[in-house]
Amino acid sequence: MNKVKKLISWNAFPALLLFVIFLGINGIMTGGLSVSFFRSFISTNAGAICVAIGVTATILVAGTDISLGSIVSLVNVVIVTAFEKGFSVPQAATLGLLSALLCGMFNGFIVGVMRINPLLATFATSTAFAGIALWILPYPGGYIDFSFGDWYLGNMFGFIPTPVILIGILVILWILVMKLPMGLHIYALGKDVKKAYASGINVAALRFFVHTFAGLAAGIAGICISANICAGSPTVGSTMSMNSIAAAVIGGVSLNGGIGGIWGGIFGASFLSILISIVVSANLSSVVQSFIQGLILLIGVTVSIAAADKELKTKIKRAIGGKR
Amino acid sequence: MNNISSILMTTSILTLASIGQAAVIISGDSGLDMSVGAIMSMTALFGPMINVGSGVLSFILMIPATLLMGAIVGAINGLGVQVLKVVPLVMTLIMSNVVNGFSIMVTKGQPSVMVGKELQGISKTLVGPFRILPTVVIVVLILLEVFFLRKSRYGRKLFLAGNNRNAANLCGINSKKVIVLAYIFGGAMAGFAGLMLVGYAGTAQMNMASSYTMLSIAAVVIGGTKLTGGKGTFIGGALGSLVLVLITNILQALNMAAGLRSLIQGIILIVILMMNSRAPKLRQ
Amino acid sequence: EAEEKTEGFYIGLSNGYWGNTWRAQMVEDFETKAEEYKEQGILSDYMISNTNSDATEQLNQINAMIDSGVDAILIDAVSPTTIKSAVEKAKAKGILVVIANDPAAYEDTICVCGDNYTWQKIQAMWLMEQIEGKGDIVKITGVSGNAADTIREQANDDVLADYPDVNVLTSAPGNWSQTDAQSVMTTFLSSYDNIDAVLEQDVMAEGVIKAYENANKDIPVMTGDYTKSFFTKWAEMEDLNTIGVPYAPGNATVALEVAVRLLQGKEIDESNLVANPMDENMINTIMVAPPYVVTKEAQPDAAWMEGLENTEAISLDEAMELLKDSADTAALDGYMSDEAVDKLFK
Amino acid sequence: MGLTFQKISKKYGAVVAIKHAEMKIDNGEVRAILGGNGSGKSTLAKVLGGLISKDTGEIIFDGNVIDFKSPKDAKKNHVIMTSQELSLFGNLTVEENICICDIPVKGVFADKKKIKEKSLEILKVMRLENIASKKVEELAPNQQYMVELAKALVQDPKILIIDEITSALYREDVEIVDDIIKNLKKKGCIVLFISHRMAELYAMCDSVTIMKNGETLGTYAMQEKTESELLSLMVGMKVDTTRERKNHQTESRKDIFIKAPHIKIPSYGTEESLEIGRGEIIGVAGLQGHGQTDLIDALYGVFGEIKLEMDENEISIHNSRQAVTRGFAFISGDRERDGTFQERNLAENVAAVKELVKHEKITDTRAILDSFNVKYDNPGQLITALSGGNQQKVVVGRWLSTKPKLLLANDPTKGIDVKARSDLHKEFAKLAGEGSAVIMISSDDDELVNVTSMVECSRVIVMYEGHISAILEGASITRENISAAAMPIEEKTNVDVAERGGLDE
Ligand SMILES: Nc1ncnc2c1ncn2[C@@H]1O[C@H](COP(=O)(O)OP(=O)(O)OP(=O)(O)O)[C@@H](O)[C@H]1O
Ligand SMILES: Nc1ncnc2c1ncn2[C@@H]1O[C@H](COP(=O)(O)OP(=O)(O)OP(=O)(O)O)[C@@H](O)[C@H]1O
Ligand SMILES: [Mg+2]
Ligand SMILES: [Mg+2]
Repeated sequence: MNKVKKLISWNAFPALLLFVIFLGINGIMTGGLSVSFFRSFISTNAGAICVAIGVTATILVAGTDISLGSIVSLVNVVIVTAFEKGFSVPQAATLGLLSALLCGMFNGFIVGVMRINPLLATFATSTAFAGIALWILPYPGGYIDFSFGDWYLGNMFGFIPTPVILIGILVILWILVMKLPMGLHIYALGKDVKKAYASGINVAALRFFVHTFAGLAAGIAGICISANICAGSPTVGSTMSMNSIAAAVIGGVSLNGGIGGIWGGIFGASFLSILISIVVSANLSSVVQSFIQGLILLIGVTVSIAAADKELKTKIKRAIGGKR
Repeated sequence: MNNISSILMTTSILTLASIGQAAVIISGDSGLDMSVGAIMSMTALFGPMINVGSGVLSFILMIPATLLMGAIVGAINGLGVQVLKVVPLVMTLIMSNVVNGFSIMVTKGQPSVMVGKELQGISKTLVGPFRILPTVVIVVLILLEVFFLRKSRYGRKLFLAGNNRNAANLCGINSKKVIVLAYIFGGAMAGFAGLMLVGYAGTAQMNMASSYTMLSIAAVVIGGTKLTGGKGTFIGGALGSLVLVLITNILQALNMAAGLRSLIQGIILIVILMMNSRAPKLRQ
Repeated sequence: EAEEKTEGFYIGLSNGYWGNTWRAQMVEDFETKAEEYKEQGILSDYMISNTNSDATEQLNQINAMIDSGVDAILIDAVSPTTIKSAVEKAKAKGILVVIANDPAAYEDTICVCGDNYTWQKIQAMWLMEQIEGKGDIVKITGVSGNAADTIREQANDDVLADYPDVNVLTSAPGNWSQTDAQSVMTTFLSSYDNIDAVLEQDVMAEGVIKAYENANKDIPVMTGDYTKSFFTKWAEMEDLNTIGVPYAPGNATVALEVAVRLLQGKEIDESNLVANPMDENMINTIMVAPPYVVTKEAQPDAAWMEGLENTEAISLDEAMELLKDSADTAALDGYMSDEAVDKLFK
Repeated sequence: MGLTFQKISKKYGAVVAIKHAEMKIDNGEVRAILGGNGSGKSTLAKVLGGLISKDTGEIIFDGNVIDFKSPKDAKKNHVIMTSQELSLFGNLTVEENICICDIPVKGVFADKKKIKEKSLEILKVMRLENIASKKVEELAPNQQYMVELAKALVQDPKILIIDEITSALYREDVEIVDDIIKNLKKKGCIVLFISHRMAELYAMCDSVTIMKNGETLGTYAMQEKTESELLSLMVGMKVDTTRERKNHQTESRKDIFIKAPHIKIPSYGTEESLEIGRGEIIGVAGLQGHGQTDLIDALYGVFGEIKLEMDENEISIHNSRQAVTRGFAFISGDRERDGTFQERNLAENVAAVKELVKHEKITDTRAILDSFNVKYDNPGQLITALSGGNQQKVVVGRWLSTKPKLLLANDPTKGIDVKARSDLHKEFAKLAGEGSAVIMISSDDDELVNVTSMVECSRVIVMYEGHISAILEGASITRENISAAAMPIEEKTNVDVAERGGLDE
C-alpha cells in the first residue's frame, strides 16, 4: 500500500501513466502489442530517450541545453566521415562520442565557468555545432558498414536489445552519480545557486559536469541514430532538442530545477513517441494531424503539471477527508 | 545604401517581435514566448487574406485583425501559464505546434495569399534610406517604451509583478491579469510583426517566420534584459535586433559554405553573450 | 507465393516535410488520386502522415503504418539517409516500399522522384540562350545540404560548363525562401553594379523581383517560379523576361500510380529505370519530368525540349488558364496519366 | 591566540560597507556584534566566512593569516557561517541539508546511514528528532532557522558566525541555542553573534563590539554596559528605552469599527472571531505556528473570501485588491518573498500600492522615505542597495503612506535594529492615534508589551492551537501573562520565565 502511494506521488508517475495508457490504446488500435513492436519502438526512439536523459540532467540544476540535437547531428556526421576515412566502426563511434563529450564540455564551460544563461548559451552553441556538422558533411550521404546496424538492432548478452543497453549505460551512470555526494549537490544547486555556493558547493564544476554528461548522452543518442540509419545526415538531430525539453516537463521535471529525475525524461520521451504512433494509427485527415497532436501534448503536459501541483493535491486530499 | 534600408526593414520586423518578447520576458516567472515565430507565420498567412472592397480599407483592417489573432494566441499562452501553470517555455512551445497545425488545418496547407499593394507599400521610401516601416517602428518603439512600459500604470505593474509576484499580489496588484496581458501584448506584437513581414516579403509561406522565435529572445537578451524578469527595455531589444540582423547580413555578403557561416554566427553570438550577458560572480 | 491481389490495397504515404504550400499540394494531389482509386476499389483505404523534418518522428510514423498492416508505403523522406531501419522493417514484412518525390537509395525499392536535374537544366539552358552565352550572372541556391539542391546545382554547373564566357559573380543560398532570397539579392545588388542575369531555382523568384523593385533597378533576365502568384505578376510586368518550369507536386501521385501497379504484380520495363541520384549503382528510379515548360510564347521546338515525352511547352496565357481556379500560392501542377504510367510497365 | 581582524575594509562599488574594522576575540569567547541596520555586521561576517572578498586588511586566526577564497575554503578550516538569508534547500530533507556541506561517504558513495546518524545527533540536542526526514520546505520558519544552525554545528566549527538567525526564533528555541553556545564555548569555539535582540545578547554573549557606518567603535564586556548605554553608542545619541505606560484600557472607550466573526485558521481547521476598535493596537502573541499568521492572512483575504462587518456594513474580501481598497494594509513577515521588489528602485517600491492600486499620486517620494528615516542616496536606487532594516522601512513606508484603516503586520520588526524598531513602533502608534487600528504579530513578547503600551487603547491576544487562548488588556499585558497563556498550564513545566525575565528592566 505504501509502495503504491509512493509510486503515485512520484514525479515521473503521470508520464509513466500516460505512456502506459497510450501504449494500451496503440495496442488496441493495431491489434495487440508484439515483441517486434517493442524492438522497433526502442530502436527508433533510443536516441530521443538519450537526449531527454541528457537534457533532464541539465534541467535539474536549473539549466537547460538546446544544443543536444545539434550535437547528435554532429556525432552522426563524425561517425560517417571517420568511417569513410578508413576508421573501423568502433573507432568511428568512439570518435563520435568523444566529439559529443567535447561539445558538452564546451557548453559546460560557457554555462558554468563563463556564467551565461544556459538557454542562450546553448542556442549559440547549437548554431555553431550544427554549422560544424554541415561544414564537415554538407549533404546527406555516406554510409556506415551495416554491421553497425546489425549490432544495434541485435541483442547483447544474448537477449537484451542493444539500444536498451545503451540507454542502460546512461541510466546506471546517472544512478551512480546520484549516489555520490555530487548527487545531493546537483539537487541543491538546482534549488538555489547562491545557497549552494554558500554551502561550499562548487557551482561551476557541477554545471560543467552536468553539461558534459548531457554531451555524453547526446553522443550515445548520436550512436543510436547513426546505427539505426547507417548513413550520414547533417541535420538528423535538429528537432530533438525542443522535443526533449517537452519530454522532461511531461516527466515531472521542474524547469526551475531541483525537482524530478531522469526517469521523467525517459517516460516523457516515450510518451511523445507513442503519441506519434497513435496519431498515425488513428488515420486522421492529414490536415488536422499536427493540430490534434499539439492539443494532446498540451493536455499531457497539463495533466503532469497538475499532478505535481501541491495545492491541488492538498485540495484533493482535503476533499477526500484527510486531516490538515 | 539599398543594403542599409534592407537591414533596417528586417531589423524593424525583428524589433516588433522583440518588443512583444520583451514584455513577456519582463513578466517574470521564467516567462518566454516560443510561439512568436508561429504567430508571425500565422498572421502572415491570414492577414493579407482580408479583402473588403478597397485595398486601403483592407490594409487598415488587417492591422487590428492581425493584432487580434496574435492576441488570442497570446491569451491562450498566458492562461496556460497562469491558470494551467504550465512552464512558459513548454506552454509556448506546444502552442507554436498548435498554431502551425491550425494554420495548416484552416488553409489545408494551401493558403490563398495575395499581398496587396498597400501592404507591400510599407517598404516604400520616405527620404533617402528611410522607409515607411522603420520610421513607423521607431516611433512605435519610443511611444511604447515611454508611455506604455515606463509611464503607464500597467507598465509599472508589469515590472513589479515580473519582479516579485507574491509581493505584487499582496500589494493588491492582480499579477495573474497583468502577466496574462503581457502574453496577450506579446502575441499581438508578434501578430503585427507577421503582417509587416509578409508586406516586406510580398508573399506568404507556411512557417515563414519560424526563425524569429529564437532571434527575438536573443535580441532582447543582447539588449540587456535578463531572462529572470522584472526589468528590461524595449529599446534594448531593438538594438539587439540590429546587431543580429547586421551579423546575418554581413555573413551573407561573404561567400562561404553554409556550415561555416552558421559556425561563425554561433561563435559571434557566444562572444556577444560573453561580453554582455554574463551573470554576476557569486563571490563579490 | 500467395495469389496476387489486383485490388483492395491499403497504402500509406509518409511525408517528411509539411511546411509549405507545395507539399500541401502534393499531399492533396495524392489524396485526390487515392480517393479515385478507392472509388474504383483498387485501394481499400490509405493513410497519410506528415512531419516537419523530424527524422525520428518519421520513423515512428512509418512503423505505425507498418503495424497498421499497409500493403505499400510511399515515403518522402526527411532526409534521404534516415529511413533505413523502417525500410528494412517494411521489406521484412513483405510491404512494398516506394520512395516518392525526393530521391533516396534503398535496395529493393522503387524510387519515383522529380527530375531535378532536367528541371534545372531546362532553366539554365534557357537562361544561357537569353544572354547568348556571355555575361556576369549571380546565383541563388536553395537549402545547402538538401539533396535536391545538390542535384540542381549539378545541372547548373553542367550547363554553365559549356559557356566559358559566363562569369558567376557570386552565389548564396536563399533557402527556397522569398525573404531570404530578397535579402540575398539586395546584398548582391549593393555589391555588384552590373548583373546580366539571375539564376535562381524554385520559389524564390518573387523575392528577387522585390529586391530589384526596392532598389529601383531594372530586372535583368532571370529564371522564374511556377506559382500562380508569380505567373500573375509576370503577366502584369511587360518587361519581365523569365521562364516558369513547374517542379510538380504531382510527383507523389505518380509514385502512387506506380505503386498500385507494382502491387498488382506488373513489372516495370527496365529501360525506363535510371540510376538513383543518391546511388549511381542502383538502377531503380523513375524520373518524372516537369509536366510543362512555360515561356511567354510556347516554344515546343527549343533545344531544352528535346527528349521530353511527357512535357508540354505552353505559353504564359495557357498557364494562367490552367491555374484560374487555384489559390494564389498554388503551383502549376500535373501528373502522368494512368495511360502514360502504363507505358512504363512491361 | 584567538581571532584578530586588522583594518578590514570592503566596498561595494562606491558604497563603503566596512572600513578599517578592528576586532580581537579570544578562543572560547562569544562576541556580540551590535550595530544599526547597514552598519556592516553581515559584511564583516561574510568576509570572514569566505562569501565575499575583502579589499584591504588581514584576518589572523591562531597566529595564521587566513584569507578564504570561497565558503568551501572557509568550511575546510572550520569557519562556519549561518546566514540571515538561510542556506537551506527546500527540496532536500532536513538530514540531507544538515550534511550537505560535508557529506559522509562510504567508499566514494554518500553514506545514507551516516547522514541520518550525524544529523539525528544534532537534532536531538535541539529536540527536533521528529523532523529529520521531512523536506525543509515543509518546516515552519523557526524550525528552518534551527536547521540552519544544526547545519553549521555539524561541521564542527572553530569559528561560528550566527547572523541574525535567532531573530525569528521563539523563546523555547532561543534557550536551546543558548545551551548549544555554552557547549561550544567549553570546546574553545569562537562565536560571533549578530542579533538585534538585546535580551539574547545579554544572555549569551561575553562581550560586544559596536559597529556604526562600517566602523568598529569599540568592544566592551557585555555586563559592563546597560542596554541604553549600548544603544546610545551604536546610534550615536541618547535612546530612551523606558516604556510609556499609558494603556488604560476601558470597556466604554472602545469604538469597534470592524467585526470579524468568522476568521478561518486553516492550519488547525478552527475559526475565531475578533472585534477591532479605532485607535487600537492589537498584539498577537503565541508560540510559533499556533495560528497567528493564519489569523492575519485570513483577515487580508489570503485564504479566500472572508466576511466582515465594517462601519456597520457587511463587506466581503476575497483578494488583496479588495482589502487594499477597503483600507487594509499588510506587512508580511517574509520581506524578500512578499515585500520588496528587488530589481526596482525605491520610488517604485514605495509607489506600488498608493499609485498603482489606490490611484493616488505620490508627489514626493523623498518626503515619505525621510519620514521613516530610511538611509538612502536617492529614490532611483535599487532597493537591494539598502540594508535589510532600511528595506523594511521602505516596505512599511509603502503601506503607511496609504493611510490604512487597518494595518496587519506580521513580525514587522524582524531583523531591524533597535533604533529603527522604535521608529516603527512610533509610526504604528501614530497611525493608531489617527483612528486606525493595528494588528501586529511579534515573536518577541517584550516588543508586544512595549508597543501596546504606547497607545491608550490596546490588547494582546494570545493564540494556542488555532484558538485565542487569552485576551490581555491594560495592566494585565505583561510578559509573564503572555507566556502563561501561550503555554497553557499543563505544558508549562520546563520553561523558566522568571530567570530570563531578570534581564528585562
Ligand atoms: N551586495 C551588496 N552590494 C552593495 N552594497 C552592499 C551589499 N551588501 C551590503 N552592502 C552595503 O554594505 C553596508 C554594510 O552592510 P551589512 O550587511 O554588513 O550591514 P549589517 O550591519 O549587517 O546591517 P543589518 O543589521 O541591517 O543586517 C551597507 O551600507 C550596505 O548598503
Ligand atoms: N546590493 C547592494 N548595493 C549597495 N548597497 C547595499 C546592497 N546591499 C546592501 N547594501 C548596503 O549594505 C548595508 C547592509 O546591508 P544588508 O542587506 O546586509 O543589511 P542588514 O544589516 O543585514 O539589515 P537587517 O539587519 O535589517 O537585516 C546597507 O546599509 C545597504 O545600504
Ligand atoms: Mg546583516
Ligand atoms: Mg540584516
